[in-house]
Amino acid sequence: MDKILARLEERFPGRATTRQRPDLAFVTIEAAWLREAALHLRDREGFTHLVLLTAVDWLEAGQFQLTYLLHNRARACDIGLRVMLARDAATMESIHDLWPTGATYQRELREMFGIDFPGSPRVDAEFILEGWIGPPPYRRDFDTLAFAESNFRHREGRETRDPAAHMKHKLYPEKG
Amino acid sequence: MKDDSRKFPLRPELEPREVKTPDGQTITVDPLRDYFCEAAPRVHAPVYVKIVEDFFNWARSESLWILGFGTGCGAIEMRPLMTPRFDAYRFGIQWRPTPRQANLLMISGYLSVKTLKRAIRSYEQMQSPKYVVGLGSCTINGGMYFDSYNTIKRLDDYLPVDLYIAGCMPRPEALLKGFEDLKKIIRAGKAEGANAYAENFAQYKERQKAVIHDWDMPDYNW
Amino acid sequence: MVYLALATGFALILLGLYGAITRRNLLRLIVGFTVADTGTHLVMVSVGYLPGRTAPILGAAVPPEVAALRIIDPVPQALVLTAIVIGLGVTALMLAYAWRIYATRGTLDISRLRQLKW
Amino acid sequence: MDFQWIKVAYALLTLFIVLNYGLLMTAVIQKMGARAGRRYGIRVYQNYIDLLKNYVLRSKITHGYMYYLGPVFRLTGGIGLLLFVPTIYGSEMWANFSFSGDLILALYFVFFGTLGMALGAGESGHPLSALGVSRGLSQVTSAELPFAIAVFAVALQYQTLSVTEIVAAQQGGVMSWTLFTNPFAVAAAMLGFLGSMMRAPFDVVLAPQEIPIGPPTEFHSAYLALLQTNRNIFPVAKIVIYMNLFFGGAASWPVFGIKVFLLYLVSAFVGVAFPRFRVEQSVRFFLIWGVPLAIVGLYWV
Amino acid sequence: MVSAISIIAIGLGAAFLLGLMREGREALAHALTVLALGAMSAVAVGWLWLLGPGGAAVQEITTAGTMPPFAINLRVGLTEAVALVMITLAGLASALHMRAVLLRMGRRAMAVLLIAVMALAGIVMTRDLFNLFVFFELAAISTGGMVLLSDDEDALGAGFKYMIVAQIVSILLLIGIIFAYHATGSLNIDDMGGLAAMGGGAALAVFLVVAALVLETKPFPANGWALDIYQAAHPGFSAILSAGTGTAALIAVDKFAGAGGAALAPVLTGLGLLTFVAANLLGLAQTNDRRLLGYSSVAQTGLILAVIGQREALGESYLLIAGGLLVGHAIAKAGLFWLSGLVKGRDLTDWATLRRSPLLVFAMATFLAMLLGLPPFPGFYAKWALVHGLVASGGGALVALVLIGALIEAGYLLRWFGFTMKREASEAVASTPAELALVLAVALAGWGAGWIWGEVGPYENLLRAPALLLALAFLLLDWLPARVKNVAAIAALIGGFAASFASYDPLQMIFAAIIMPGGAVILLASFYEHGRRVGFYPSAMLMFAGMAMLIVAQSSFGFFAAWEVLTVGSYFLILRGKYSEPHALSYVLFSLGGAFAIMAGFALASGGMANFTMAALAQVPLTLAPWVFILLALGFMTKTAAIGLHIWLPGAHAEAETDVSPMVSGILLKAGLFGLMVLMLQMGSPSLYGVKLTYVLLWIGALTALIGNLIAAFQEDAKRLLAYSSIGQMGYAIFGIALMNHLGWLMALMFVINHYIYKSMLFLSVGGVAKRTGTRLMYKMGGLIALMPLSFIAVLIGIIAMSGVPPLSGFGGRWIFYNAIMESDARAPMIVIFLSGPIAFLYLFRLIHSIFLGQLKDENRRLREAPFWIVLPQMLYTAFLLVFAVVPGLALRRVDGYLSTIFPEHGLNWDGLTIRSDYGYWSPVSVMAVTVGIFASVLLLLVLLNHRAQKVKQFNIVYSAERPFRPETTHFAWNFFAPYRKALGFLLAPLATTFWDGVTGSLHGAADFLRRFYTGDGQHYAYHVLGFVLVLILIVGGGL
Repeated sequence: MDKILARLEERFPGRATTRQRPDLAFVTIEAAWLREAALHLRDREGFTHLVLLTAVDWLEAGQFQLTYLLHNRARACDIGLRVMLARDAATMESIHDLWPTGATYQRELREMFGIDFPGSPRVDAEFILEGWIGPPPYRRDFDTLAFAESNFRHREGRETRDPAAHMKHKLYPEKG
Repeated sequence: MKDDSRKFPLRPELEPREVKTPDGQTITVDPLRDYFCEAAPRVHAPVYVKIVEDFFNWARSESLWILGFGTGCGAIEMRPLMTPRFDAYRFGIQWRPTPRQANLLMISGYLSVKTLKRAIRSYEQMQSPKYVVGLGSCTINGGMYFDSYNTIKRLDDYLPVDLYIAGCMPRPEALLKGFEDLKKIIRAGKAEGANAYAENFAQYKERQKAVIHDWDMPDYNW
Repeated sequence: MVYLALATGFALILLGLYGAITRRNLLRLIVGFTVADTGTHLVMVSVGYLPGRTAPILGAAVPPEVAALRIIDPVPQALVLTAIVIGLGVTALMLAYAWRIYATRGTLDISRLRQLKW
Repeated sequence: MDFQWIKVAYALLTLFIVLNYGLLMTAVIQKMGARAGRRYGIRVYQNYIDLLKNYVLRSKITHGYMYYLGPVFRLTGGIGLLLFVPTIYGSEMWANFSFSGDLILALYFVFFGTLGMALGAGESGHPLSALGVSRGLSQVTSAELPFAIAVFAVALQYQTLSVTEIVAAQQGGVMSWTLFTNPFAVAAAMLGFLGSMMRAPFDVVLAPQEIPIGPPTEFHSAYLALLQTNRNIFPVAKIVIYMNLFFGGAASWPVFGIKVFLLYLVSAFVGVAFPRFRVEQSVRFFLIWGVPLAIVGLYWV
Repeated sequence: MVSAISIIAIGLGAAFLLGLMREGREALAHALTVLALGAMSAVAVGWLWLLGPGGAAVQEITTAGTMPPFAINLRVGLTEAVALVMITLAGLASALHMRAVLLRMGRRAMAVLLIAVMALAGIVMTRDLFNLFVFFELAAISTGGMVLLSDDEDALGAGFKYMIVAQIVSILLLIGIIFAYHATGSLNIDDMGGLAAMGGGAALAVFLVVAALVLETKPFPANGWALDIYQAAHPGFSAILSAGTGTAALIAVDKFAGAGGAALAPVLTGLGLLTFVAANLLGLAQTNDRRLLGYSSVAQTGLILAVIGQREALGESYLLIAGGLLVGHAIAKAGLFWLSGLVKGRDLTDWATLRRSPLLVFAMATFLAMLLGLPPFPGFYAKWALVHGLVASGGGALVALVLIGALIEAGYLLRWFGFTMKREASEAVASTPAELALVLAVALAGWGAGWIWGEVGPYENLLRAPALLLALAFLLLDWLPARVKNVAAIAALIGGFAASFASYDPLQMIFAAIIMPGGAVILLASFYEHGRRVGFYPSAMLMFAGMAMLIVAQSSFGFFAAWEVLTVGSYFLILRGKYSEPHALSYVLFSLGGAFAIMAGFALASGGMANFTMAALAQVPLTLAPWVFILLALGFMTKTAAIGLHIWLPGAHAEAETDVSPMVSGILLKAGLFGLMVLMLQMGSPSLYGVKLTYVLLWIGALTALIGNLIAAFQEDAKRLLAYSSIGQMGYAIFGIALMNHLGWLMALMFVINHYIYKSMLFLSVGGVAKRTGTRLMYKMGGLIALMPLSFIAVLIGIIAMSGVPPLSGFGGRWIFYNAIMESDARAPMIVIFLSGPIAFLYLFRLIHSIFLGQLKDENRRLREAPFWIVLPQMLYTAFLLVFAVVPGLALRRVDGYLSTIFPEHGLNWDGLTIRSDYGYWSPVSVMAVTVGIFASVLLLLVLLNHRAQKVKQFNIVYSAERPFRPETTHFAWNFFAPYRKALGFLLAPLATTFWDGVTGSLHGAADFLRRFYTGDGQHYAYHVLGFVLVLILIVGGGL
């Protein structure tokens, strides 16, 4: 694992590396290098399996973090490649030609985060949502409650209780 | 927040298309009209003689055939009903794999918009008299999904619900009790949801279409 | 004498045929056949020859009454004459062919005339 | 033979008895299956309620004429089969319409309902109906084979094709039943019996899990009720044939009730004990086990 | 009458005159040539007239005022006259045909042509050996000259090769002549009888002369030169070469055969047959039309050579046979060569241009039929007589060779005809009226020859058979619109039936009923066709005529002739289908193969007797009977498409036209059944090595039923499905008659009627649907029930009847079937037939489901019901089936009564409404009444409950809460019985197809390999000739 990371470091230097577990590490690299790094890992290091491709919305930093989690079956270890994208220009190179499953992940990210992957098959087709009329719902600046209130009719008289406060009130009414 | 101006074009397979017939003519096929029956649902009056209708209602209540359609987490909760411990069969309840033969639609938990479309279709494909039971608080008022952008908040807006069983989720015992109550409602002749649906068809459709933005089926799925 | 002629005739035939089937040149081939023809004629004549008799010319030397005993059989000779004439015709035709072939194809090699086969 | 109108009354009575018997018997057998699974099981009269409910359903749809007629064919097939076979041995009246034809008529009349049902299911346009029909026909044709050979063996054995005469030949004690005089033929026929009863391991046609219930997918209300009615008559009618051919027939209604019940129980027992065959597996099963048995039975005669 | 020698005189004189003419007067020269040839022909025809009908004595022509052997003499007998007529007429016709060419080439060419004809006439007439040589040389020189004058460069090579061989032949001949003369002191052939026995040089003489003469007949393998000539020369000249030179050479061999003595016969026969088989085999690999004709000529000549060899054995029919073959060959080959002159391209497929002209197609069909020896041409009589003659003299192996060779020949000739009829045609063939008239005249001459042979021979004249004449009359009517002809055809069928109605016994009656009135009902569907439908009616009526003649045939010859007629008619009929070319070919080849088996069987049975009645089959000696039975049964089973011989049927039936499929399936198949019935009626069940042959038939029937049904279940193509189903159904029928008991036959006969009805009905419905939908693939249809209700009803009734479900008439068949097998003790095949029974249900359901049920497709939404005229017969059939279902006694009872005369035991008892057998009973009326009663009650109940049902459309189905995407993806029809295929697919291994593919493949491979022997090098051909002579010496050395 160390050697793999070292070799990765050697080819794509100067990026932050996190060792989560002995068999799991995350490497943050430039978006432009992702393809080469992925190819390197896939073809040279045996990380043949794309476990997942997911995104995190760092609203405060104005960035999306893409994580390409790759798995090496022979060594039973994983490396996550992280790429930071600007939120306002969320476009990333497609990797559907490296892993066909990538296309599905990218469709999901496109729908849920609004991250574009030009060239990925059917990337603009609807994925989970049918007839969606709001902004990408997984973006943290999307107010799901407001959307729900405007889109759905609610039943009157619904109460929401904080479970902790409710239980406290129920069990220890004397404490007020 | 929501962009009401966004319109969804008809799905390609439903758009009218030009087809060349074997003898060389070109004809237009409009799938929505040619492949789907366009008739609106009818109100079916009860049998005129009350005692006969009561007898029929008794039979209906003692022969509840549930459509095997699980929507949310309740789908799991319903399985124990078949097991020796609860054994719903002894109450005349059984599960049917096709809506044509079922007369009870259990909405077992939260219902996303996408699933709602399927639930409506299944409901409409059942033959009346037919009953809807909402399971769990999600069907009542959204429950813990009150702020979800994609789950409906109250089922009776969209389908004529005869009975709600509250809980998150209700246990099988609660379900059995619910069935008993439903039977009472049916026997009392009050479970006329199908007729209500037909009577207020326009209103139901309006509400359904308000949340299902890409309506891609005929108004009534026979 | 007769047998010698006969043998020579057959030898000529074989020789001619050998030439005809081994030479590629059309002209040589025709010559081969001519030789074989000649051999044939020789054979014919020698078959019809009876030793000690005279040529079948009726006249003073051979009166018709005794002709049957004195002359050799005239028929083979007549045949040979005819055969020679016909052979000439055939040879001429073959030569004509050779000439036409040379004119159109520019070759006299028989192995080059294989356009038609199978 | 002169036709007597009273026969019609007897036929209707037979039908009534058999229908009720079938409704109750299937419920009892289902209950026994439930008890085997430690369940309480359905109520004994549940079948009546279901049937009634389906008959009085308010709304119904139709996919076309053949769809409409399919259940009619099916039920006609069931009733016809019942009435073309003498139900009670020794009784002219309970022989119903068996004067119309012999064993062969019964064998081929089975297909009347099958064909009509398949056509009706086909017209519904549902692919799974067609799939179910495909599976059903494939399986039934191979299940019929050992049965047909066994039947032929029996016919050869008794030198007659008349059901009545076959039963007559088996009178005189249990040991003169075909079951004991030609056990191989009976074994083969019983395999065919299992195959045609639509129970596990040969129930892939209805396959409640993978394809929603096969041919009757689109049938509902009175259509379904007719099919249900048939479900209660047809197996009994079929068992009557088996009973007559192999198990000495029935000389009275009580004997009839017991024999039919026991025979039905065989398929129920096998059904709860075995998992399901795929179609090609059951086809092979019948060819590998059923047919050789039947052939032995045929040469046994 | 002028002396026949004037033929030679006129030829020579005219040739001289031509030589004297000035250049530039070609038209005049041609006129002179034609005149001269005309005069020669006139003399020849005159002599033929005198010698034939006139009954004049053989004319001996002496020359030089002395008697032979001192002078040359010539002779004109009947044989010579026939040959002379052919040669001179061929010359005349070629001169006319080649007018443009001759004008261009000038008077020399015309002179050479005249010399050639003259020389050939001389060869025929002369009785002097040396004179023969001279004429041969003249013929060779003129041939060489003609070729030399050709424009074709390739012709030069061919001509030179020819000259080389001619030289060798002349050397052989000369030496032979001189030794012959030496031995006999005479040159007269008449003096040379028994020459071979004289010893010394005589043996050599005979050998050399025979070798030379035989070489002139172009024997295999020393014939490469001849093929080149055929290919390269102008077709007009090739015609002379084929019709004239071949004839002359054969006459020469025939003349000298007497000299060779008995020992020569086997050599000639062997050579001839070798040539016949080998040349035909090589013909298989040809694509050049003229070369193909060349191979065919060589083959035919070889066959005649073999006949000459068998002269003694054939006895008095020798002339009939040899003459028939010769005349047929000469006319056909000349005609074909002239036709080839009209066709631009040289590939066989280029002949498709002929198709634009029906007259030319007629001519070509005539010529091919003559070559193949189909009725009513001379070759047919000749082949029949030849096979009988050979069998009579114990030449069974020779018969086999002859028939195999003939079958191969049929293979390539009919393939060629298929190309002509079916391949892409560029433009119409450009022919002048004169050329057309010439070809037609030759074709008519062929028919005339057929008439003559019919009259002269010891058999019935087929051209006098009213049925055949009626069918041929439709050739003359072919210019009428199709509908008019259709009325005429229906009238002819009905009229024919009415006329002969009274004379049939019940067995014939059943077949006659489905052939004539049945055919008329199918023809109703033909009203749908517009235009002229050129060729349809003659073919159809030919088939019907053949069938009609078949069922009343008394003698084996009549039976066989009818069989051939119906084969030919149905072949033309099947060939009309759009893509039916290969299938029609395989049909006709199997049929001809079967016909040859039948011919051999009859010959074997009759021991070579000419007039052998069918009833006499019963008297065939026990040692022969099984073999006769096998041959005949094999022949009949090619028609019923029994397993192994079935591979022609699916394509032929499926690709045929809509109204042809029911004819060939519903009616034609019954011919084989009829044959088998007659066979068993007469012969019973012979045993071979202790095995009853009917028991073997039982197995064949059972396996056929199983495989036919099984394959049918897996077809996607509706018509192919029906076709395979026919195979299966015929298997049932064979099984039924092979049971050899009363009920088995009753079943088979019921089957004849039932199968006719429901198969015709189904083929018509499916054909109508296919017409509307433009496809035969079932999965592309679907949901047509609402659009085509009548067709649906027809198919529904049809499949209920066919599957034997009560209450329709099919059940009657099943019931009888079970009763029939109760009597039989053959249990093993029964198991197989049990297996196949339910499978029929599979394919029938698939048929109706995939077409009429399920999902309607986009493009089919506006389809209309099938055309009225196609539906009308279906409705008639439906009505008939329903009536037949209630009162099967209508036909059954008569047949039952009739069968009691054959199988007196185990019949049916007609007990009021109930039918009783020994084992069971059946009351169709009560079954119908009870079923209808129950059905009506249940339906009433349902209507009462569900009368307000909402009619929904095709996508209103439960679809796991989704909706269907497109009808194409929702219609479950393709590979409908996938699990069944998984379980039983191993039974479908195409063993028969592989086997027959292997046979044809290896034949083609052998042909392609063998023909490389003809390298094209003249010297190699010279080796071949010399080698041939050497081998001949080695062979004869033992014999002489």
